[in-house]
Amino acid sequence: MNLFDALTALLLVLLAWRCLIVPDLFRSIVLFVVFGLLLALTWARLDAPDLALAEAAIGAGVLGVLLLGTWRALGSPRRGETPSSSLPAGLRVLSAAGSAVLAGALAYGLHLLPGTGDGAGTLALETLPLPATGQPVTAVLLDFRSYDTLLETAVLLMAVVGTWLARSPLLDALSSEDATAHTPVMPVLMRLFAPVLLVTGAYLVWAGAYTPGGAFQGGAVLAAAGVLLALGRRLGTAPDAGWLLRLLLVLGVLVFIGAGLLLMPAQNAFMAYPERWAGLIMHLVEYTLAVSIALSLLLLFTGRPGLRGISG
Amino acid sequence: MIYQALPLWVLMTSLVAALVVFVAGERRHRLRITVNLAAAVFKLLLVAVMLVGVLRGDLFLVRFAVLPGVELILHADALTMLFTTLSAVLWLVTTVYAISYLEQRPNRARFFGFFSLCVAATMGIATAGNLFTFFVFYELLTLATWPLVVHNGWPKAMAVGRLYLRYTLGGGAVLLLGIVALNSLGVPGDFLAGGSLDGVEKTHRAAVFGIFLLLLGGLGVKAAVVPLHVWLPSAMVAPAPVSALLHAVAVVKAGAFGIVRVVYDVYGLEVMTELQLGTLLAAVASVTIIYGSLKAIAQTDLKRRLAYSTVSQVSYIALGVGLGSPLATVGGLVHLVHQGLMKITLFFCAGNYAETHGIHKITELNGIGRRMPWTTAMFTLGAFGMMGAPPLAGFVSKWYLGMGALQAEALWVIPVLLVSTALNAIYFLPMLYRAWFAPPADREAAAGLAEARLGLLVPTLCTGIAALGAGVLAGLPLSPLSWVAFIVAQEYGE
Amino acid sequence: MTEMLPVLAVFLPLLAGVILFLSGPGPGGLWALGGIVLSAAPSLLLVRQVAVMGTIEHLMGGWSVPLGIRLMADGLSALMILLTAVVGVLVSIHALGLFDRRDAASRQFWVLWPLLWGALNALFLSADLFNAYVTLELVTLAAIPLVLLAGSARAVSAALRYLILALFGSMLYLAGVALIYGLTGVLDMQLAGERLAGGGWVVNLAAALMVTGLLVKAAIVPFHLWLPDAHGSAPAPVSALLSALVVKAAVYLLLRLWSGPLLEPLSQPSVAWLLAGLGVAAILYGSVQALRQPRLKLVVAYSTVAQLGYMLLLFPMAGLLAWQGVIYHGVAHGVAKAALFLAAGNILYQIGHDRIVDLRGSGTVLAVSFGTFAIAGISIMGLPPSGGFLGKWLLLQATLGAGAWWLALVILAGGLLAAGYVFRVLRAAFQLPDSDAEGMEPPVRHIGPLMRWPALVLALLGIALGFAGEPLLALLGDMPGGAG
Amino acid sequence: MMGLDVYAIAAAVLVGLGFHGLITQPHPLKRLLAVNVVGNGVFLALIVLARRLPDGPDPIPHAMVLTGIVIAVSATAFGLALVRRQARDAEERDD
Amino acid sequence: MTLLGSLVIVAGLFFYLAGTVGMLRFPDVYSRLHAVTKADNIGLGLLCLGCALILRSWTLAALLAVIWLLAVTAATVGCHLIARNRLRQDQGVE
Repeated sequence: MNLFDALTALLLVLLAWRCLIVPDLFRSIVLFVVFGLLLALTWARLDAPDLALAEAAIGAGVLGVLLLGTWRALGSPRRGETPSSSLPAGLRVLSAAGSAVLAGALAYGLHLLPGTGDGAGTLALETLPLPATGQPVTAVLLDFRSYDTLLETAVLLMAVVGTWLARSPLLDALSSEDATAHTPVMPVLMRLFAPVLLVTGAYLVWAGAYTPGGAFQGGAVLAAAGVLLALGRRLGTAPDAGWLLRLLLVLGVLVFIGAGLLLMPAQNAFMAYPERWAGLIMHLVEYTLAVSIALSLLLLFTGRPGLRGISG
Repeated sequence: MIYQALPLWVLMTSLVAALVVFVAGERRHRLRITVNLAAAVFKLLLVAVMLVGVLRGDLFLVRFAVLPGVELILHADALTMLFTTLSAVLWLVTTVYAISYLEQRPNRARFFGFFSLCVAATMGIATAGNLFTFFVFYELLTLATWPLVVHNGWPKAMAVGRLYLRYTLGGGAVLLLGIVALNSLGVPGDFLAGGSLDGVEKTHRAAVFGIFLLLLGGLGVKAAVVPLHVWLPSAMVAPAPVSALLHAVAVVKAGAFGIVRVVYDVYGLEVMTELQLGTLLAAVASVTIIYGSLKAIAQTDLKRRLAYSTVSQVSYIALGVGLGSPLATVGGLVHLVHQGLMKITLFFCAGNYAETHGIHKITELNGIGRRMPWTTAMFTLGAFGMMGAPPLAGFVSKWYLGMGALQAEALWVIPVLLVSTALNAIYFLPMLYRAWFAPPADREAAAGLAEARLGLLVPTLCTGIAALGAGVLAGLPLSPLSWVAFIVAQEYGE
Repeated sequence: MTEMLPVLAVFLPLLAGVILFLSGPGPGGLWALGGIVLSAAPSLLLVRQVAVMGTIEHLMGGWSVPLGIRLMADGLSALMILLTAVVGVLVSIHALGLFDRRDAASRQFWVLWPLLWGALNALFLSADLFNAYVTLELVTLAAIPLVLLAGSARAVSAALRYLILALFGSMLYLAGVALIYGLTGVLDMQLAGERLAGGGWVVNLAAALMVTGLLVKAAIVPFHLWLPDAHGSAPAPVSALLSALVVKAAVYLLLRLWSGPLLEPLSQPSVAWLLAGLGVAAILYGSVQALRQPRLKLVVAYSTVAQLGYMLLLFPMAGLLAWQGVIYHGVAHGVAKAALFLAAGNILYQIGHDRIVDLRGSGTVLAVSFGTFAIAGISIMGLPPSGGFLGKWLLLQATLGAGAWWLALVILAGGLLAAGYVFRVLRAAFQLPDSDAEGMEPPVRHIGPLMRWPALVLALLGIALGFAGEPLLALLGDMPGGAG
Repeated sequence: MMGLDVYAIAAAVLVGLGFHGLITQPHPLKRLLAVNVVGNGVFLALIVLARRLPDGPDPIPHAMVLTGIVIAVSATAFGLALVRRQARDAEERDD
Repeated sequence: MTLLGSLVIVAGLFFYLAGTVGMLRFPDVYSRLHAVTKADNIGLGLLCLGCALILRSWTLAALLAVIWLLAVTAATVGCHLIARNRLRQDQGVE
């Protein structure tokens, strides 16, 4: 029984339980972010480096900023104590019992599962050298099950359009009276961190083909750079998205579908890339995807369709 | 092929008429009247052609597969022609009556649209070739009649509409259950001369019995059999042409016609007698006859009394069919036509009284004979016919029913007939006495002749004379009686 | 070429959505119309192909099954794609009248709707458990922003509750998929089905999780709380799409799982009767609630909750008749419910409110809308000659064949209750305005032909379905792999 | 391999906790967190399953989890936008 | 080398412990901030040093150094912002 694993698992559960139980909203958000970071650590421990990166960048990073931003934008009356549950005590006990049974059943189920050797996983590992990318997860994402990845980018696009329709921009709510506006330190931080973030993001995207990384993780880091610039007043929002921004937003999906459809007659199957250019196409798709994801996550944060640079 | 699909064209004429009327909209009266009348006349012609065809024995059949193993079938046999001719003739007469009755009333396009839709449904019921098609048009009739019952829009009409729906849709659901149950026993439900159960009753004795009860329940609602008749008297709140054509002819007869179809063309006579269903049907019919007449006596409103009279008269048909002997069947089936003609005359007269002098209560009938002689003459004719006074139509059907009862050794039916005739007299004669001999209540009533306007009077006269003719000239080849004899000959295969 | 059709049916609508997103506030309806045609064409071609050639399969990315994802267009998916295409085109025409492309918010309808269309086609074609999760999520996330188009505070809180519950449903479904992947190591439905043949405790747990997740997303009674508000407060064409297609997608997936991998766990008598019990509860509860709603759109929304209950009656009567009955009822309900919502939307648009009590006397003024409502109501009530009736007929035959008498009574009772709430609305059309009201105040806004006629066409289609039983059931073919 | 089961149990407990949280917490933001906890629980379960292959972690569940995370984040971001909008509407309604 | 490395790591842990204790015990925000940032930064530094010693590869050492640098700057800026915000709240500038 490895102490580290037991401790992490216990801490995870404790954090999640506190996050859901504690009445104060701000405290539960902070707990949730810490829970996300610890989860990223757990995944690194469970030999899933890609996911650790993704969870840290997207789950804890972007989501953390969004949660804190939303909490900030909720306005004073709503922020403090969240009303304790209105359910009668009996129902709470019932739901507690129900969830306990669910958890127990799931745990016992997972425990029972035999490790099947002949599943799709082993098949994927065996056919690894075939697709251009060495990294197994990226291979699955961009080649074997690239259909899922494509649909997923469409989900991101829908979320962005949905956020526009919700018409509740986050950035504007934080603008004026925020403490960060007037401190000299912010420009220093931005000048130092923004380029570092951009470089790391680009590296992650490029490295995705061979080492853990890829479009999503890289995109998230790039988005983080964008959020930093937005908070530092270098990046403002605009009422309507210019055509360039819209093009970049959908670039990933367009290239993905385009590559699939145009090459379909040749290979008689959707998204089956011919041998010679497979590597090239995948890289192209990955880069455009990263750009689209970065912009989408940024727009999910700002909440308004347009973006404009603010000088000085 | 066109000739063979004649039943479909008969149905389509009124359907198309309905669509044209709906589309034409409220303002174009001239167009609506011409379309209605033209459709009615054209349908009459088609029915005549079909009549001749059936007489010659031509085959009229249209099949359309709706589901694997389930078909919409329209065909025309002798029984169909009986109901189709009755409806076609009376639709023409009632359309003329309705056009003048609704002179200035609002929503006339809506009225005539649903009116012709009702007739289309009735035609469908008449020409249906199997239980499935019958049920399709049976429910369509409910949907088409509801708007007519609530046509006036008064809160009272709405309440009646709700009652009407509850009964008819409930009945429809029970009927559907019966049909599907029959279907699941492997009986497709086609209308074949000797019945299409072909031996199923041997294996599933109880189920077949139970299914008959379901079918009877479903059809009984529209045939106004006793426990299910409540909607009919209250439906009198509808305008006169509606209560005339629909509640005296189309809707009520659809139920009775359904019972006839089920008894003869689905179950067949042997099964009916073997499972004692015949006597059950006859018993229920008798109860309704007596109950209907008793309730009629207690009514003060003219149309409600006529409604209860309808409740009891329709059960004569069920009684005739229930007895199962050839003569009783003749009596029952011919009463379908005779009752239709007589009852529509009475309702037309009631409509005339209400429209010209606003008479609704029976007490207000005093001395109306002097002021509206023709209408009251027709009323008297109809009344005597209903009572079964020879040589009128009512007598012919009751005579055959009596003979049929003797033939089927169901002696208990004779006293039922006599008692009901007596009860008829009890509720009809006082009305006649008031109309002719009682002095008019207020002074201005004695001013002189104030007959209903021509548009209302002429149709009443036509139906009155037709009722008279059906009785007196029963012997002629194309009279309802001889046609029914032709049907019975086919059914019993003599 | 036929190999490409499933892919085109998914990606052309998505492409249309993306192009409309790119085109920005530019030209008016023409682009939108182009988008609709671009989306409808492949769907119809695919349906024709399936009718001719039977099941079509396509291995995405050229990889064989356990590794890659398989798209499969069999009878059931072809029927659902046909339903989506038909309802989609007519609702789009109606939306052309309502959402003009200049206004920023309603322009997004023309982005989200083709994406939703593509997502629906993707879901109907998917034969892979995880891919079904992604497409289901895609459908939900395209539908929720559409609810927002109305922009009212009610719509926002309804959308939020819808989102939270839909997310929860998806997570449960994913938990089930995880367990199945743990057991079998494959995600393809057919392969998983073969490897799950042994059954056992874990399969039951996985089935329970997946089914619960789908029941939440399909708003079956215990989890229906989000539906009435979401469908009630959304604009008319959106609620038509939601009720006719989106909610049915979750039930479709349930049927697909039942006839595929989860056949054994779900056909155990106890589970089958539990699901049927939920269906009965949905029918009765939804209808009773529909009878009590003050607003027209809520009546129609609760009617959806009720009508979806019918689709759960399949499980205890596993047979070809029940299968055909449930699916035919689903298709007929889709068409008729879309017509009902469009008609209700027209009424609301014209006289500014949809309180049933105050509809009195508006019959003459809104003749076409009430006419559409009546015709569509016939199919919802399951009265002949409508598609709903054929569905009810097949279901009744199935229940009586299986000897489940009380289930037949429930179906009939459902029909009568439906008659209750349909005629409750129609009564307003025939009733005279009460004497003191100074006659019907003139309609607030006049609706153009674009908004008026698609609803009527959909209603008439509901009736036409009453006659088109033979070809459609031939297209559906027999029950895939079930105990039929 | 006992360490493995600890995470499996943790995953199951997370799903249970999230489920309980979703039912009892009325505040939409807390409910969004609860759903995310359920999601993370399921993802953890998937990752635990991925380690059962003899030669190296199984990439399929990893891809599933990555897709799941992106979907969860975009849905939650949209949910948070709705929460903000709902709060703003409530504020406008109050004053 | 590994012995030396683990010793350094233990020292680092000690600093973390001090930082945490400080955060819990100190009365007001500023002192707590002070404790956390100072102690943890040094703790992290020692940790990175220890790992570099154990892993004995220059590239990793450089990477760890960069990580340490970034972490320190982030911590200081964060601490500055929180302190400033707290100060503005105390002076009612809000």
